[in-house]
Amino acid sequence: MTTAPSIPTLPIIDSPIHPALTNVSLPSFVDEHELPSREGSRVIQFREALREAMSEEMRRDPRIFLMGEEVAQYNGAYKVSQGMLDEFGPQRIIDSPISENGFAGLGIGAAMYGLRPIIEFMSWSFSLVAADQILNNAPKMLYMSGGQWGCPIVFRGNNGAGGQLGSTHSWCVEALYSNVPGLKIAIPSCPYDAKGLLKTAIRDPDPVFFLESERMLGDKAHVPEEEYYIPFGRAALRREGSDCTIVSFGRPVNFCLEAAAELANEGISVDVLDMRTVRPLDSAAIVRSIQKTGRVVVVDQCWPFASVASEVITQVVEKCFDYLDHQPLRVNTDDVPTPYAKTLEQEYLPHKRKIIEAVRSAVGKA
Amino acid sequence: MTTAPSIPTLPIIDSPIHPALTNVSLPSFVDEHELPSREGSRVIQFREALREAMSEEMRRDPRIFLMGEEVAQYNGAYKVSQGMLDEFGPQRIIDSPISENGFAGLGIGAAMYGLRPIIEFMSWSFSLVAADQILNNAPKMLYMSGGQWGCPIVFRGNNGAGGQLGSTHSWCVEALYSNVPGLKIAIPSCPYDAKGLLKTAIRDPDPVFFLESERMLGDKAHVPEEEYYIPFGRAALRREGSDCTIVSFGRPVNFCLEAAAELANEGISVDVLDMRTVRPLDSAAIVRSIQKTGRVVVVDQCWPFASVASEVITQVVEKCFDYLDHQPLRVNTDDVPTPYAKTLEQEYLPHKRKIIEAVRSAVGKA
Amino acid sequence: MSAATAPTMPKMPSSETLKQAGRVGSSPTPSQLLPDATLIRWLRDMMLIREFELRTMAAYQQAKIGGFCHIYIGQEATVVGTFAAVNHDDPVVTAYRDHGHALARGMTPEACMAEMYGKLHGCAKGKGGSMHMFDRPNHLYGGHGIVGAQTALGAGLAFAARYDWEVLNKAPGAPVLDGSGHPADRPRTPAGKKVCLCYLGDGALNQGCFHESLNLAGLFGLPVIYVVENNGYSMGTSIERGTTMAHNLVLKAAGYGIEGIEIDGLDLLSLYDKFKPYADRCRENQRPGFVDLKTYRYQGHSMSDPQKYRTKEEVQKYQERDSIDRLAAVLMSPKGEPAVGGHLGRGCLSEEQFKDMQREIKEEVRLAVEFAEQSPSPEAAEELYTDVYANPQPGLSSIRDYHHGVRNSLL
Amino acid sequence: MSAATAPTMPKMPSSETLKQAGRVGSSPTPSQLLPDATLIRWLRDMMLIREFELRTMAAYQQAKIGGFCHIYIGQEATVVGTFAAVNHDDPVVTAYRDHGHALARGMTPEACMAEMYGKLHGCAKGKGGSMHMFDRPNHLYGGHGIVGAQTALGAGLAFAARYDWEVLNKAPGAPVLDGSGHPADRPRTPAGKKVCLCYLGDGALNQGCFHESLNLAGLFGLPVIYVVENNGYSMGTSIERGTTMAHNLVLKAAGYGIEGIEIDGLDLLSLYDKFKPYADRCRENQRPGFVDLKTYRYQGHSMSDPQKYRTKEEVQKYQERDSIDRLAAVLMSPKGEPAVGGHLGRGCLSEEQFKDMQREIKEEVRLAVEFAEQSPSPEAAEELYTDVYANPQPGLSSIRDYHHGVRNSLL
Ligand SMILES: Cc1ncc(C[n+]2csc(CCOP(=O)(O)OP(=O)(O)O)c2C)c(N)n1
Ligand SMILES: Cc1ncc(C[n+]2csc(CCOP(=O)(O)OP(=O)(O)O)c2C)c(N)n1
Ligand SMILES: [Mg+2]
Ligand SMILES: [Mg+2]
Repeated sequence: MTTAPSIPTLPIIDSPIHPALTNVSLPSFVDEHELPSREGSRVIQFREALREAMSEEMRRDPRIFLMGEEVAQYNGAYKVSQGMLDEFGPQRIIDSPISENGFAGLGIGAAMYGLRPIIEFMSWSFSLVAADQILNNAPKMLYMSGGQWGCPIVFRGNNGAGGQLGSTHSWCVEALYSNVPGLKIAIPSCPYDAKGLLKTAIRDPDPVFFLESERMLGDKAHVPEEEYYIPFGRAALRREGSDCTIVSFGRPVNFCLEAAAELANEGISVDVLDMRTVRPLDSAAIVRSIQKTGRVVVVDQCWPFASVASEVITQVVEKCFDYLDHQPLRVNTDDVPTPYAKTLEQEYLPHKRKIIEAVRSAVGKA
Repeated sequence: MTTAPSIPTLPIIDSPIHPALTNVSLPSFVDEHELPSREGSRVIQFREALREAMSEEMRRDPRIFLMGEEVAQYNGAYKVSQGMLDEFGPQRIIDSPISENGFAGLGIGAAMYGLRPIIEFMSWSFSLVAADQILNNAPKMLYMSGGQWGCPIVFRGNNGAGGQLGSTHSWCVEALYSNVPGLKIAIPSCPYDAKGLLKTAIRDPDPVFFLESERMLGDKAHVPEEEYYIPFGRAALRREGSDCTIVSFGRPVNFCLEAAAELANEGISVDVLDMRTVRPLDSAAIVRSIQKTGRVVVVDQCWPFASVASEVITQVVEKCFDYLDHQPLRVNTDDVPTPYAKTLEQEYLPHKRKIIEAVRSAVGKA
Repeated sequence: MSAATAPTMPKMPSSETLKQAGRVGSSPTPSQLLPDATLIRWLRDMMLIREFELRTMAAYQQAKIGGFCHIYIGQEATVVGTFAAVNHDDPVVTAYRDHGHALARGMTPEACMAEMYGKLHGCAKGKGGSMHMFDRPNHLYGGHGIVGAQTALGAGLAFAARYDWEVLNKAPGAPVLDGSGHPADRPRTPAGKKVCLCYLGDGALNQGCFHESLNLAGLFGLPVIYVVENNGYSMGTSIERGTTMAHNLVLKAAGYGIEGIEIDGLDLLSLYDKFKPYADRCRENQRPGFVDLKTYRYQGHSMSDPQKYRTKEEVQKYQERDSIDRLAAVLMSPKGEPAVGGHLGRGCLSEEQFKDMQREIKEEVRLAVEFAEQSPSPEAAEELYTDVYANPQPGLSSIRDYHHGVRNSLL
Repeated sequence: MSAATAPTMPKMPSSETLKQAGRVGSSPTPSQLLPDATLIRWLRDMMLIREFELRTMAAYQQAKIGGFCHIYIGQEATVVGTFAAVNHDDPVVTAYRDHGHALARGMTPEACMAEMYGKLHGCAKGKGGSMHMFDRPNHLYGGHGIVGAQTALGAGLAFAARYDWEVLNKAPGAPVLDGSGHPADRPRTPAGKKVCLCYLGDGALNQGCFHESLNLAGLFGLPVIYVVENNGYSMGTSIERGTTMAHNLVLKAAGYGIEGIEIDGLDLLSLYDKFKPYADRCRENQRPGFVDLKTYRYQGHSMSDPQKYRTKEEVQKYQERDSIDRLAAVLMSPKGEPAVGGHLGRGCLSEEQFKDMQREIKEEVRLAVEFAEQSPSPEAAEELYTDVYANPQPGLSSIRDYHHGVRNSLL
């Protein structure tokens, strides 16, 4: 009892997996060109792609459960989880009351204990009542516990204007939440990526915020039969060009592609980079593209002030200032609460015309 | 009953005060050089300056009340409201239970009805549980109601690392909250400004988030006897120089001034701009300074990703790209949850050494 | 809907049952003391809401109305009966299922319909939409979209009303509170005791905000009555599946020292008879209240709900107790005779008059739709950057300066 | 503190009073069935916490410890008595007043003190601090700084434990849950029924999160017991000033269908006697519980509290019922004789032995302080960017890449 305390030296952790996170099996990732083809005839909806991702992973790992409002008996407010109650039963597909802070925290506690929760927010707009749990607990548990407990959890749901839902229901949370270290944010723009990214999110041992869009749930595209995982932090080059780089993520990527097609008619060719995850952010891909084009327009569906667009532009000037032939530009939603009226809401979004005008001005053809 | 509906044309509002906001009397503002002197012998603490601001306004306007945890009988967890219960009584200085979402919402409802609430968060770290009320209701009420109801309310409290409080208690909320249109954010760096800005905040008919710092509450400086109001959206030039512009706000302004003093010894002279409010942001002042210096370092006590620093840099490249002789740089806190250990926390902050290094590298003397 | 045709008379209880229930022969209930005209106006209010909602559904199906749209049909008695028990200047706040509240409070069907059309003459100039009906002249502090969020606002409205009465009355030169929509320079007359009505759905019972609000209300003595419009479902979740102690909700209020009551929300007269003295007590004692008001919605949760979680029979069961039919029956039954629900007939409304009223309302709502159709859309140049700040200042946005736009037609 | 000297014997009740109270002569209570050694260990645990806290206060006053620091002295019986009623692998989570929980769960005083010193051998490598004591091998899922936030985590731990028992037991090849800190490849043995203890202060009763958690627990049948460490104050606010129905808190739980109990938290033996069967029932039935555990803190809220909100006399009144003194008295009273609190004396501890124990503990804590002094500070290069992500990836930050740092000494 009276011997002087002995202070051992502690080894540096060298394994790729943190010792706090046993039972984690990261999928093995392949390069973009080795992924199964995006072309094909197995055309399904975005919501089905999400469902397949969850169901495949749930079949693999009994620790995974899905909880949220109306996910079970109602088959999902937006039918994302349709049929999952039938397959997995009420112990794994669980309807919750309207208590986002409570069930988000429940998920975090369950993740600490060793489960792999998927928590659905009917809309990320409703995640504000759960902000403390998702921002103070999930992303900080590993740090606060000195590496003892991580938080392998996926929060997912609709993000962004859903179509005349008014200002309380149209949040784009990435501008707010991406500021916080400890979490990862994925935001797919098409069914193929939705599936591949969600499967990766579920496997990842860190908390992942997965941002979908009500406006894309019905979008259809080929999704391959075979299993695939899309790694985080790798942007996809959706279209190639040489005059300007367009950087976007989530739903607006589709507006960018429309804009790019029209700009091509004017003789302006653009790179369209789909970031797919905003945290991690594949700034290397942005830099590569700007080294070619010298110009960049960032398209973001959040309000502008301190948004991901601001961050992208800041990283651009930090990382390739000398390659810039024109000041970086951004297109956000208008800087006002989301209006209900159709006329106002349409103008409010970062729509095609705004993107075209920004690119024209970047290439000096405004 | 059966006459065809007549659709009147509506006049455009032309008064400077919105018709929804009767009973508002904005103070009249003077230019910076007309404000009472910053020099003098009436030396008081930062917390006293805050208290004077509240008390003076409460004497003027019986609609103002102060609510928060421990603000009354305990005289404030940090003694900001010391003595106010004695002067104003328990109907206007009100202790609340630990229900931030509830009493923030209570304040918003009371503001709609016509009162002028000051809601104290013991720390802005605890505002996350109230995020829905303060972000979905306060800043959007005027818009959602089509101009019928504004929300004249001040939320105030400690922001940022308070000294080994760990990661749940050390939030800098400006990075998150400044994204949201409809609110204003003031963040003083010294007692003089604290008083003048808080009085303006209380008079303003819009919701104001007022960010103080536990680490500054004991700071002392001269605060003049006579009444004064500091307008929002006007930066103060705290130190003049020619080699580089430093932009900051809140507590780190003081680190910047220390760094500037040391840099002067190296022959590097800098402008130190104290923004005082981040929304509105006095980008005109930043542009003016950069037109002189050609270089800028932004110092911000939030995490870097999508922070106010990102926004400032983005606005800089939007507004004076061609004046830049060097890429804009930023100094934030480290991109990790706030650590408890003193050694780690000190390194974590945007401290003097980091600022000096950034300025050196901006002026090419790294 | 059943009220679209003249109501069939529901079966009468025997006068024996009635006497046992204390309805006949005992001292008159509050509603019995009211003039016929008042009851006829209640009936009209309920019929107006129903007709309005039918038109809303039609317009939604024609894609004239967008977003989420929550229909009030079935719950009309709730709002008409509770409003009748308070004064017009008592503040009211509610959730997103708010068309009934707007109309019953006095918003014109024009302003309400135009709002849903997203038009400039809507109550919020088309910026709020179906879920966010605000009406300052009628003291309606909004429909609110985030489940439970309005419960804290309700506490705040009650706080302010009490503060007005308790503090400002005694403060020399205190201004008239502007929540009323009156000009600032109106001379101050002493404020009286008010009571705030704050409505919420049964699903909102499970939001933390509501509990914090109950505790604040109980602690501070806030005159706010939380009226749970308990229609048995939150979306597809029956109350038993989402809420503990669903059979005894007043117990939840008891935990905050609030004495709650249960009320049958399908019978307007008995609703009023129970609610009126309760509301009076809350006002008089400046204390909070909690009402488990049992009602039912005939339509789906919103316009896109397939309603697989309940049977047609269940809906029908409630429709057979339809509140409009019941009140109409009482008004049309011979005066003094026992009528449906144990009420005494009023004999003050003929079938003719009832049909006239129906026709009138139909026309009124048709005109509202026409008005909404013809009202201009808000223009982005004028309206997008307006009403964001009451005091716009340079530097608030990097995109554009904010400004004041078109005057709200309600103000 | 009173336990620093040998306890004076409190006044004995007459055996008549005791018989009436049913303590003497009736069937043995759970604690009466326990061996002397167990009760001596309980006493030792409480004494260790108290001594540790005295040293913590001293270190704080010397500015060796920073931040907020909440002292547990006075509440020792709470944690020792409730832990004794559950198994070591039942998950536990609490608030920021957590030193007692850490020690009673089995964390070494070294790791606990080093954490407060912000040192690398602290339980969280100095990253968590006083308010955030985590101990995975001892199933302590953290102290948590945000009032009420841990109550949802408690629901989640209970959910997971029940899921383990109910779902994973039946899933072929299901992995061992790693919350236990055991290696992943340990063969799975069937999980049994667990119960989670989730502690909260009386001030946390008013956080919405707690109510959402109670409803979820009641609805889903989660085996979590919410233990309210009701010390009568949240900072300077007495429970009556902040919480409605302060005199009948179990009513709050009743609103969620949870049958709560009140327990006197200053008498460890009767605390255990009441809590043990209650906890067993919650485990067996896989149902939530709620305990209004009345206790008292002798020190201020945190180290910086001037305590003007209560009188010295009030503190003294509680110190006279000190839980350490009381248990020591029972253990030292002649075997079988009525002792303090109506318990039967054990006659198993001499004054000599008691003093030895005191000396031993003093030395143990002194060594812990020495250990903390000597443990290295975490270095920014190795620790600042570590433990942020379990799976660090490029591009997560613009400043620097994250990496894995120094191994936590508890793992
Ligand atoms: C915080 C929050 N979570 C979820 C939703 C989505 N939502 C809208 S209405 C609703 C059901 C509410 O039911 P109830 O409170 O009973 O009201 P009712 O629709 O029956 O009138 C849900 C889940 C929301 N608007 N806000
Ligand atoms: C959400 C939140 N609000 C405020 C605080 C500040 N705070 C810390 S402890 C405390 C008092 C809590 O009292 P109680 O729950 O009774 O616990 P005790 O300190 O008595 O153990 C307060 C207000 C906080 N940590 N979190
Ligand atoms: Mg409902
Ligand atoms: Mg307490």
